[in-house]
Amino acid sequence: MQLQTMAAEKLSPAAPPADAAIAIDDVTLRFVTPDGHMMTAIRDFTMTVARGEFACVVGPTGCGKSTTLNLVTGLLRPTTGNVRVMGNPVTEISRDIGFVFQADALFPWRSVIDNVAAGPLYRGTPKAQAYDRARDWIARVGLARFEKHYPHQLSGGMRKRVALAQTFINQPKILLMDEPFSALDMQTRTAMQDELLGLWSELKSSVVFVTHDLEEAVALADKVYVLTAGPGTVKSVYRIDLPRPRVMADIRYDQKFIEIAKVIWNDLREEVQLGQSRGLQTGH
Amino acid sequence: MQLQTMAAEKLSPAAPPADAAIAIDDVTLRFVTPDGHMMTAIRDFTMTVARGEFACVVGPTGCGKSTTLNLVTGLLRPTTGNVRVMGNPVTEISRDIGFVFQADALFPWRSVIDNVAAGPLYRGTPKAQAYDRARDWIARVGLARFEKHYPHQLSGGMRKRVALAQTFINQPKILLMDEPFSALDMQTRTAMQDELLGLWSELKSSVVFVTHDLEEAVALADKVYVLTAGPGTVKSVYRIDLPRPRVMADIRYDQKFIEIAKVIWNDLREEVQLGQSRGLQTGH
Amino acid sequence: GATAASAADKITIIVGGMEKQIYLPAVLTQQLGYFKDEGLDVELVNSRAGVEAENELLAGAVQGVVGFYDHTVDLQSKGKYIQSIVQFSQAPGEVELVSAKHPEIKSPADFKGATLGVTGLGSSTDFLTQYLAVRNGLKPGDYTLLPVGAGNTFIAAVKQDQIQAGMTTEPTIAKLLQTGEAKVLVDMRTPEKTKEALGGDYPAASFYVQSAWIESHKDEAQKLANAFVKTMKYIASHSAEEIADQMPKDYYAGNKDLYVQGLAGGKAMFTPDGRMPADGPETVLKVLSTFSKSLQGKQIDLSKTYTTVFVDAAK
Amino acid sequence: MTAISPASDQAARATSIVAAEARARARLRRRHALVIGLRLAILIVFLALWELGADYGVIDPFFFSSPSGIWEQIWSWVTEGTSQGPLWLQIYVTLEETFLGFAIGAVGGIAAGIVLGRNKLLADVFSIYIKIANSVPRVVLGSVFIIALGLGMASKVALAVVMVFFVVFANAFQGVREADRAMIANAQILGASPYQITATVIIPSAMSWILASLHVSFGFALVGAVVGEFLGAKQGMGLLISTAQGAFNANGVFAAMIILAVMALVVEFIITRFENYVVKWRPAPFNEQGT
Amino acid sequence: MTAISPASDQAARATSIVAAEARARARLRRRHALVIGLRLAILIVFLALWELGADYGVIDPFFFSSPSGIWEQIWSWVTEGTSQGPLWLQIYVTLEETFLGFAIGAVGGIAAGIVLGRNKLLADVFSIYIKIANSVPRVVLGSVFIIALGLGMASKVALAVVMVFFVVFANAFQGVREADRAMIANAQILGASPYQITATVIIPSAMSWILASLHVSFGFALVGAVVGEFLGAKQGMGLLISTAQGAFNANGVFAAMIILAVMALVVEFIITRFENYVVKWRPAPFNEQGT
Ligand SMILES: Nc1ncnc2c1ncn2[C@@H]1O[C@H](COP(=O)(O)OP(=O)(O)OP(=O)(O)O)[C@@H](O)[C@H]1O
Ligand SMILES: Nc1ncnc2c1ncn2[C@@H]1O[C@H](COP(=O)(O)OP(=O)(O)OP(=O)(O)O)[C@@H](O)[C@H]1O
Ligand SMILES: [Mg+2]
Ligand SMILES: [Mg+2]
Repeated sequence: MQLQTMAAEKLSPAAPPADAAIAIDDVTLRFVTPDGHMMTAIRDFTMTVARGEFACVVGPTGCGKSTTLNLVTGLLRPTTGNVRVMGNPVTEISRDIGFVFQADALFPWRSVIDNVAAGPLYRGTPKAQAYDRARDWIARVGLARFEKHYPHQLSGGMRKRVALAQTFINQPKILLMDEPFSALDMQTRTAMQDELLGLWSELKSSVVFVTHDLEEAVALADKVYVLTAGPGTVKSVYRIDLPRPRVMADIRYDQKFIEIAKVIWNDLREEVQLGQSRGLQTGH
Repeated sequence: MQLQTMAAEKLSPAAPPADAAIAIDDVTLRFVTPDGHMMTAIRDFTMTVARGEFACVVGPTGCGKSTTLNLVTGLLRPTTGNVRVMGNPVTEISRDIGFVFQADALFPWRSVIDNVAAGPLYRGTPKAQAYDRARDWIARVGLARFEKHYPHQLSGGMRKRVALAQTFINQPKILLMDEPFSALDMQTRTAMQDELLGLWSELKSSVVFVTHDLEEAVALADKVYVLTAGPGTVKSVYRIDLPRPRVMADIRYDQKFIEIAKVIWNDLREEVQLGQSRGLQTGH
Repeated sequence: GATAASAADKITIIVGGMEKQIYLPAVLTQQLGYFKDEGLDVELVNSRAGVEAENELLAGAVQGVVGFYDHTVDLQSKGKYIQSIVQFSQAPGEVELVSAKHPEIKSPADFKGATLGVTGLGSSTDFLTQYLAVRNGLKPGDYTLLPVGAGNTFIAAVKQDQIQAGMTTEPTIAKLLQTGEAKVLVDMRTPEKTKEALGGDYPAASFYVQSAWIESHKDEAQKLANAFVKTMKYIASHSAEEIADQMPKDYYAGNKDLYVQGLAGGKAMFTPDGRMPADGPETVLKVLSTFSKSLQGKQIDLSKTYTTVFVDAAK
Repeated sequence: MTAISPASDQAARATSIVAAEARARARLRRRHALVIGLRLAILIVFLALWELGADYGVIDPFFFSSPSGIWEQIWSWVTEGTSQGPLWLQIYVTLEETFLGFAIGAVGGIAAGIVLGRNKLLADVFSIYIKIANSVPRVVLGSVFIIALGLGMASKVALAVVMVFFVVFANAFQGVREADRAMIANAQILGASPYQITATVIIPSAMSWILASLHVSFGFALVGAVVGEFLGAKQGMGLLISTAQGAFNANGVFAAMIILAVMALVVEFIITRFENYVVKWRPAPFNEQGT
Repeated sequence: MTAISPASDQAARATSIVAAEARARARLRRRHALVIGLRLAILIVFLALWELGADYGVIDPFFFSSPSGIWEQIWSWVTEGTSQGPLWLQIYVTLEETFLGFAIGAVGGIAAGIVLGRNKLLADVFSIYIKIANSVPRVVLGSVFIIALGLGMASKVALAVVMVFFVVFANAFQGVREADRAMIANAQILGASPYQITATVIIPSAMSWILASLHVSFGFALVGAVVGEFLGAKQGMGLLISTAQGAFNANGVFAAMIILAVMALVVEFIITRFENYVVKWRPAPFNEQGT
């Protein structure tokens, strides 16, 4: 429906190839609502993330972005359709995945450093080494002074950064992030984006990144998925051809960037408006 | 330290006048850290919000914004200094205040409509009327289809909107909001901002609004407080003289707006960078 | 609590174990309808803990207790006056059993070094056991007493050799004899054998009330005595079999033969007319004062522990 | 850019969702059947081993009874009544004492837990006395109650109360203290009075704590009532057990216990029903969600 | 644009903060003194009323003893020993049984609670049997244990175990089920094995549940041990009570209960210490925060 600029190539959805890192194939997921009916959260959903690819997902609130990530982790099972990770059907919660939850999921009884060291310790890294790496990551997210604090003694943005360090330290091959930077101020956010891109290019991970900030999506991604208002399905997919490496502080002023953002923005706005008008109706 | 444009008049802090809606006078607040030391969260903090004034607070993450709001509600007590609301010292948690928490504080055992109706019911509004008003507010935040859902059945952004409706329905004379729109997509956010401005001008409330989005702050506020990196104190205060009523969808393209935002942005950036370099140091 | 709640028409009597053969006259009277015949409305309450029964009686919540006579003596030493008005038995009905694993114990004189089972410390079995030992020339400390309760726990203690000998009543006696796990060492189920063992009659199961109650309820006391005496006569004139037939089936639970057999062996302990045997109270005092700390140095007036007035007047 | 699927495809999709959901329901039914099956299997194996053990002398039925003996006993009680009167009367008497004791103990425990949980000073001052009271052996208390309250229903009820009270109190107290502080603050700011906070935030938060304690404490109330009957009674299951014990009737003892267990299960079922009703807002664990 | 305050002002400010913090500490000390004072006041008033009641015949000391009588009894036990030997030996015997029973019951309850809480199928199948077991009157179990385990320590320990087990189980089970599902999911994704999840997420989450049950169940273990001694023993506080009861010695009964209460309080103190250590990560309620 949108014109396709060279930089933001609009793709047509196709059955996912077998070797994709993440392949969601024609998935529908329904929840039981409080009045006993079924509610479709996502519908006929198809999405592919190749190995080493950075995919961003944008869409109106409540359209099923978090649900999609939960499908990939195995926390939710599709009603119909298949989800594959690294070619294997998702049957249980995978250890190869890194997942930054939308809400807080830190362990309140562990201090910051114990929270961050949890992953390596679970995976059998020797204690001293795990704590060294944890200390390193805590410094990278700018919390060196707060190593010994417990989560409730941190501010919202600090907690989010602990969660980021906790996930990044595991160097996951597949990284799912649900609005990870929304509680951060612009400057800290940019620093975190740089960390993320650094980690990504170093590990050649596959990333799915959910955000409401379209500019962030365009700045980071190889591919942007625009979802329709709930029940969510893929409205359009854009390939972002901005050159890498990208420097977050500067890319926003890139002419090509502005152009791409505008195209996707128009596409998205249409959808958001639709979602809103629907939200105002009563009934399902 | 910044040049002052006409639109963004930089004010010098002064002892708060007696009739201010909110007056924080030279407050210091210290927490006990896990290793038994004291940590200063905010220091020598002075802030005044006149009746009917809309104040925004921006600052690097962890600088004490939420702490400041907690002082106003009475959830935290200052170590030294005074906090007054409507001229009276804060001794207990006030009922005249509306507070949108940074994290979720919905009642998980109540459906959306029961959550939103909670305030009026607590305040003795007859049941039918309370529910009518709740239904109205739920529709205004675009959740009419989800009245009967429980919080865990909603997406992050939906939950935040329930919290907004829950607070707005009480028509508070003093409204404190801690990053209320950060989980919303741009379009929904704009709609919510309009709702907020409508309510504010209708009730002549006094508002303190914490955000990481400087543009949002400038677009909404009469006055923007820029805080220093923790221990937080007021770095500068700007008066925003953009004409009212403001239409959120358009104001971002206003030339004056862009100019003001740039000035404050430079001021803020300096502080954020300082905060980051400090965060990297260990020790207090 | 401590109010004298003597409802005019309703009389509550606590029985220290309704299914026990030594207290059989209580339930039998009820079963035979003798209370009703006297125009009494009697309610029997079960309480296996003797102390509970006495406390209730003293607190005035019940009018009478069916229990061991020796409590009247013991309580007098504590300044509480209760009296036996009908005496059911003139022998304790207890038997000192010796485990089949210990044939070397042939008389209480061989108790040296043994652990002896009693139902509880300070209970009648405690005093009787010690008395038997001392009468046979032992000193306290030569043997150990172990409270094992009655019934199953007693049998288990014998089986597990935790006690080498012990004192208990029917139907525990019958059960252990039947399985051959124990033999009778000292039999105190008949007046003759009791005299032999203790040197006199040993009045045990009795019906007693507060002395003060008698004063104000002579009429009721007399009617109760009438009913019980009738029952004692019934027991004396009927066979164990016939008596057993009157009892609720639950009391012999599937093994009536055993019940009858026990009753036949123990029937002789019951007094024929509910009267206190003449030398009985002395024997009891003798046994108690040897061992019970609370009796030491106290003057007991035995005439205030029982009365035969009502039994004598019973028709 | 979604491929607009032709109508027939749409229909096929709807069918496949219906089929998937039917499969999920069938899975649930199968699981339910499995649970029931396993429960029965365990019961049967247990009873069979017991019966065989009794038959072959491994277990002495004189002490430990046997399933067939128990069954005969129950049957005879049902058809012929017990020595104390009809069986249902015994059950009724014990149930009445238990329910009263349970209700008083639970309400008292919840009330005390909430009051002390909400008021730190009261908690600091009084909790030590509650702890002392909890260390008093119930059997001794039983005698004290009988002296103070007589041999009627009151003393059994009191015994059931003290069995229930402490468990419920401990949980209600801790449940109140665990209530989320942000949620309490929110209610306060929304305008709730202390009483409203207790009713609409504290109690719902503490509900799963309270319910957990109710589950275990109904059994305790039953035990309290039975022990009370043991110490002295005219009627009731406790007296039935006591008589059976005195008469060496192991069948009777175990039969009475089985009847008590059935009573407990019936009430347990009711509590569970209530629980499901009260906590229907709860999220299912991940993976049990969706269909 | 903060006003740069001159050095002297800075110093004044620092002093005022120190002063404010000193005031806060003083407030805490005063509160502590208040609590202790109130506790003592209650104790004294209670004892005084009891003593006066006994003196003036409102309370019959034959049944309910009196503080002075209790004190004399304890003193005579301490100086002259009890009829069963020195007092400390009775305490030691009962404490040993109680601790063993408490430890076994608590560990068993926690283990069973965790296993069943983590495994829905096992829970569905077995929880019904646990409920049945919980309805068995402990006094009856007492005789069964004596028959099965003899009159030694084992039967008392077993009785203490069954008093403790169900309370701890019920709470551990529910505590496990209440563990935050997002946190479990997070641990799983971070690479935790099921065992690690149990050790690092489930148990810490359930800790306040388990601790709440331990508080109440130590008292129960004590009760179990004492009841066991009641049914048959050579030594122990239960025997002391039972002997005193048999001799109509109310002073002895109450004195023994006071000793039991002191034992319970000492252990309670230790559990509270442990609790404070374990849950030191917990946020203080709002308003008790900061200084
Ligand atoms: N357990 C549940 N039961 C019923 N409906 C649910 C449940 N969980 C999610 N939903 C519904 O599924 C839809 C998608 O939710 P999801 O959390 O995926 O949205 P989202 O795209 O992440 O939104 P946001 O941007 O606000 O986080 C929503 O309409 C929500 O109400
Ligand atoms: N209970 C506590 N104990 C110790 N320190 C605390 C406690 N609560 C907050 N702090 C500290 O106070 C400082 C200010 O926290 P606050 O939550 O006010 O920050 P914020 O400005 O709201 O940050 P954000 O933008 O990330 O929400 C932080 O450094 C935090 O670590
Ligand atoms: Mg989401
Ligand atoms: Mg904050």
